[in-house]
Amino acid sequence: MSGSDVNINIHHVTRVEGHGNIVVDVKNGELKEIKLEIVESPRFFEAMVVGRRFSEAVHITSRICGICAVSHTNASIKSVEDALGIKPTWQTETLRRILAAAEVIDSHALHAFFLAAPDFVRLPSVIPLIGKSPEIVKIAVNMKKLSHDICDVIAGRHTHPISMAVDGFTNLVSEEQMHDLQAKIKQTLENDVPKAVEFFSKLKIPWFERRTDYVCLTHPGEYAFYDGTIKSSETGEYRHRDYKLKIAERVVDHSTAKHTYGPVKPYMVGALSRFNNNYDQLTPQAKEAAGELKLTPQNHNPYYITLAQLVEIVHCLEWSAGLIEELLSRGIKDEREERPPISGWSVNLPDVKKSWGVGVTEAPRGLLIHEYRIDDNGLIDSANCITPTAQNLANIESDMRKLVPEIIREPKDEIELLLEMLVRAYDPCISCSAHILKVNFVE
Amino acid sequence: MKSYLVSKGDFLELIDGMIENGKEVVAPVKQENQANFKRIKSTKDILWSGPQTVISPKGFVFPQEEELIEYEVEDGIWVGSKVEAKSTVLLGIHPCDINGIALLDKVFAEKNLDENYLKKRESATIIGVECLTPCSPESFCYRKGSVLPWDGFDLFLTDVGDDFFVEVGSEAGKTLISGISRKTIQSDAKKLKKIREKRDNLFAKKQRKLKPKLEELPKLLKENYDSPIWDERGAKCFGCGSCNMVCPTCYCFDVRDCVEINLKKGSRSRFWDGCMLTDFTRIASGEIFREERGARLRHRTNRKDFYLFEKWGRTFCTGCGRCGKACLTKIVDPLDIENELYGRKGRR
Amino acid sequence: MTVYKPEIAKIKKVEQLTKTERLFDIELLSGKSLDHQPGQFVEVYVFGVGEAPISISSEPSKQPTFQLCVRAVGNVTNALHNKRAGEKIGIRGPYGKGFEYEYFIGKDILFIAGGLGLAPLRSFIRAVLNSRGDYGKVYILYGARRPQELLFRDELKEWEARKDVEYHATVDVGDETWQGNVGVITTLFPDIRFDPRKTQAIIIGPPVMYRFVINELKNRRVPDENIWISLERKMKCGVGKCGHCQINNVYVCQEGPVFNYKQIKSLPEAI
Amino acid sequence: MEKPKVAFFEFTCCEGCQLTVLSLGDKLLDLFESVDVVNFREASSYRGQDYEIAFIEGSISTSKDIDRIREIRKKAKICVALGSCAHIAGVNAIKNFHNQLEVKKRVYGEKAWAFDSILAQPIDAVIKVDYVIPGCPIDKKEFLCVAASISNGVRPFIPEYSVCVECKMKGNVCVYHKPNPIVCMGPITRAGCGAACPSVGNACEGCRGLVSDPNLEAYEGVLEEHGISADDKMRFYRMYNGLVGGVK
Ligand SMILES: Cc1cc2nc3c(=O)[nH]c(=O)nc-3n(C[C@H](O)[C@H](O)[C@H](O)COP(=O)(O)OP(=O)(O)OC[C@H]3O[C@@H](n4cnc5c(N)ncnc54)[C@H](O)[C@@H]3O)c2cc1C
Ligand code: SF4
Ligand code: SF4
Ligand code: SF4
Repeated sequence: MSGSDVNINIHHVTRVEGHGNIVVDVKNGELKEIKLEIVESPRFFEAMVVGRRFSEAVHITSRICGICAVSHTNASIKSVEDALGIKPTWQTETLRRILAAAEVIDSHALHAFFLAAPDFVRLPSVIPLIGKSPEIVKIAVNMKKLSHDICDVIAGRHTHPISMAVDGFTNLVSEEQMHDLQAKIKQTLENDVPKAVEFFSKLKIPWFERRTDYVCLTHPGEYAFYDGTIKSSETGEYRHRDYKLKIAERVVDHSTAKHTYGPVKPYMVGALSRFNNNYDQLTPQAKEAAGELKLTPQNHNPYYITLAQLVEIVHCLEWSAGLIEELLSRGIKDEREERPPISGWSVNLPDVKKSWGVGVTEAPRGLLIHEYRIDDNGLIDSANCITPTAQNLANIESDMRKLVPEIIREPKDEIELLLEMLVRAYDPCISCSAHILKVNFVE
Repeated sequence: MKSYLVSKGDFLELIDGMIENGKEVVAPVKQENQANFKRIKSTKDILWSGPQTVISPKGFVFPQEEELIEYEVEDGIWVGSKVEAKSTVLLGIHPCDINGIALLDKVFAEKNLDENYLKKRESATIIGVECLTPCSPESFCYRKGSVLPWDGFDLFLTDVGDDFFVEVGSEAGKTLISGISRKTIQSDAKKLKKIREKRDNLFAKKQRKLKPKLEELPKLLKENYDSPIWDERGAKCFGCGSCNMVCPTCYCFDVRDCVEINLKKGSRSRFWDGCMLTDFTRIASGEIFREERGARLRHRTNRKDFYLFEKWGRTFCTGCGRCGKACLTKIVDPLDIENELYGRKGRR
Repeated sequence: MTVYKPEIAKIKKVEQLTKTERLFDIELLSGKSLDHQPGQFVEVYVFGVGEAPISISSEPSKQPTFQLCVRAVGNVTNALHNKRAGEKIGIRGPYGKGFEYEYFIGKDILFIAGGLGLAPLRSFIRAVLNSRGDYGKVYILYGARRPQELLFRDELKEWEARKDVEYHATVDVGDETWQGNVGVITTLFPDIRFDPRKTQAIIIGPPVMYRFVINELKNRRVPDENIWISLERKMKCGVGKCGHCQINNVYVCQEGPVFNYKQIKSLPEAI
Repeated sequence: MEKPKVAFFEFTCCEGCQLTVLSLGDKLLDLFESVDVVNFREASSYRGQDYEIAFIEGSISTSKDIDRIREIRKKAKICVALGSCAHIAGVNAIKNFHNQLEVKKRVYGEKAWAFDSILAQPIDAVIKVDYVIPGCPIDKKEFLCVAASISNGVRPFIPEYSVCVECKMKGNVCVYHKPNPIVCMGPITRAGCGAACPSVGNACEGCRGLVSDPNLEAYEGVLEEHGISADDKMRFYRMYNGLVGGVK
């Protein structure tokens, strides 16, 4: 029906991290305005780390986000190590990879089961879902518990990991603990994964397509989460230190989160980008799950992000089981005496020269970049941090711009639901994105 | 009691066999640059000498947190006392800690029997080991007459080369080694005596001296009740309680309830507490009976070497030195305090 | 059954005495009598909340019921105030040393109670009044902050009316209804005459009260061994283990709460 | 017995404390069964306005926050500060010690003026807070105990003693005593976390706030002894305890 007016204002989108509003204004059938307002209070992390010693940034920037704290920690540490020219040991990096995998499992399980799934069965939250599909909720609880167990053992806890430090860990895991974790992971793969895949394969996913630029890390040896070079499906690969040539941040009026643009246009990061770009490197069981979910590479429907997350859960389970296997076969060593981890408040810190570094990693929601400049006293004199949700915001708005005309004939609450579901599909971590750091570097 | 000789190999084999059969064996193992008591998988893990454990083994008979009662309140009320004890071997326990446990034995068996402690204690087999070198610069067990156990062990081992010289402290201990032991003869006793003489000399040389006589400590502390030393040292005290937690003879506890979120089930547990902590004596009206940290330090010291010493006829500080190490502001060490009091007094 | 397990008891009756104090009639489900001495206390357990030491307010008896007078000040005591007749609580005890009343037989007794101190003292007062003939002269001095805060008002009237008891009360702050003495408890002393050597003075009240009252008694030449007090300390176990109630070398829950002044005079931490 | 009605709200923070609640595992299901969660934006679209207990996460850091939290206080019988940000302003307060305009400019450049931001404050700077669950993030076990106590009508137990107590109970080697020592705020920080950080070899950074009577003078003596400069010391305090009285 052309000529209609639609006015949508969804205040504080629920079941996402942080505060965001969706505003749609259609006058006489013509789209006047569409935006995703980010109203989260700004937090100024980039400014907060200025004047801090390089080793202290980790525990501050971890507090950017409660859900992807491991990823922020990894990015922060990697940025410092990049600046200082430190190459951590294989054991350290393997443990970090396992933690990254655990975080993906936790975050995706939270999103797919607790936050997104209720939409598909038209429930307001996971609480009534407990009564309706107790088994599914239980699976999510198990998966979350598993990933928390992994993080507890390796890093002390999941939200704001403790023992991860520059060049190592301040604690030492035992082989017994790792054996236990491995057994639990295998159980989950065996018992929970098939049921979860079956549940999601039956959900009806809204149909909508918009091809965009898919951006993520890529690594020759693995489906990249922890490390790699940045890959754009449209413009190719580039080194982490060159990110600024490709990504531009822009402050927009309606958002306390800055928007980012690729060299040409908005782009997407996160599970679907990784899936599209790195499909070949998924583990066998993950590929199998993708098959069952009818998810094939070069998928352009953002509502499918949730399914790509499920595939990644399976991948991360299998991947981390493999990593633990390798860790155990090499034997776990106490490396702390020889290579003392540089924790924030170490009494003896190494001398540092003026330097800069960039740390990139894949958070559950996509590419995460930390960049620090360190002065001659070892103090940080500027920082930049680009979170995945910030990178997705412009892309979400582009999706909405294409979607609204397609569904304009639907009843208003259906439009609202589809828009909310679209935003939720990106699993935006708004608390994260509002902590965006500096635009201009002090050059 | 009698003494025996057991070859080290036989003894370790015996223990490993017990572990294999599922017996819980706890012993000191290395933990970074110190040590701790842990359940071991093999006697290879045991740290026979070397750095001292951070805390004493008292937690195995008097746990950090222990449920005393549990209850349910669904249609009617049900309360049950909870006494858990699992048969455990505490192996490689140093004399200072054996003596610590021996003191706790007295306290918990006094008048109102504390079955939670006593049952755990009965289920524990204590196999001590003699220290032939001081375990830390802070320890002063020799000065407290605590280089040998007073009581409270089942077996006590001394390394005499290829064998352990084993003193038997209980029937259970005797039975344990009955298959592998042989009676000692005079030359063995002589050998032991020599080793101990050497040990005494070494400890006398290495450990800090206690200037007042051991048996005069109660009197010294009594006379110095109002000494300024308490406030001087108290000014530097955090009231952090580390000194209480690490001590083998501190046994004060708090009791708290914990209910499940559904409010139907709950339990009441005890937790280690310490007289150095601010709220230790605070009552509902807000009054704190030992408000000054100096007064708390005095109370702690007096408990060790005055009140309980007088009451039980034995020092309640076995000289393990843990509190002196744990205290970051270096004020709590009883030997230090007593020497300072002694120096200020009389010999002025 | 360990020393830490409470016996289940039932609240039979609850009576509001003042704004903050309630009197509970309690009966052990086992039907046994508590068999206590005046001055002893029990550990009262409110399920899911915790325990508090509370003095037994009723006189010793062979009956299964006893009374506790409780002021609501914190978690346990507030929770107790929320309980109604018929509800169940836990009881451990009786604990501590109370007054051995054989010792007091034939002697003159001067009871001095401040505020909530009357709760434990009442147990002894009632025991004495029940066999009044066994004792010499009996004096009761009682002080509260305000008239509304006086406990057991009906009983106070009885005591006042009795010829064989010399009863005096005072409040710190009076009001229009109050016709008695106004002032702290020591202001009652000039009114009474007693023979210091024959009189046993028994004081229970807030910690601050002890020093002044003992001073007054000393002025009247009451020997130390004729003075008795009951001390309050934080308690967690009631059985001489947890360490909280220790005053120098003395565990209040074991050697107290009732002490002879001579015994604790030498304890710097006592008063 | 009627189930208590519970709501969760967040102000400036990382929402890690609410996530900790969502990560309670089996206990989460018990919680949902035992209380009536009427408002939990992070987990539910339902937004009930009728609640008794409000768990409030995050600091006050914009002028709009002030009005919003006052509204919450009006509706709730009991307000609980959830986590460091609400309790002591958490890491948010780090920015308080920078030049405020500079801070905004660093992040938002020329458009800095458009962003509403005031000094970060703990919520008790604006409303009366009944109870606090300290920590960054909160401890799961402690949250459950406190939640149970509150629904039981009991003042929850939050330790008054220091982190050293729990650290020692665990038998940890003190980080000051390690071959590569780390300075630790344990002796003056309120316990309840089970000494989470020192137990995995790192420093206590004071996220639970200081004990009620911290001996700062003695503490600074220890820092000095370990060669910690005055600047280092201030940064250390200003991880979490920059706003605490007595810290100079
Ligand atoms: C021997 C003795 C007799 C007592 N008799 C009475 C009485 O008859 N009536 C009465 O109303 N009160 C009496 N009290 C005081 C009463 O025990 C406290 O008011 C009560 O413990 C406060 O507990 P709560 O849980 O309500 O307060 P909270 O402040 O929540 O206290 C927590 C816990 O600390 C301990 N504690 C706190 N204050 C005290 C205290 N004053 N004494 C001992 N332990 C404390 C208790 O274990 C208590 O459960 C007596 C105390 C003692 C030692
Ligand atoms: S007081 Fe100190 S030295 Fe003595 S036994 Fe206790 S911890 Fe050891
Ligand atoms: S004496 Fe030392 S260890 Fe003991 S409480 Fe005081 S500061 Fe802590
Ligand atoms: S590591 Fe920290 S918390 Fe633990 S004992 Fe040492 S100072 Fe205390």
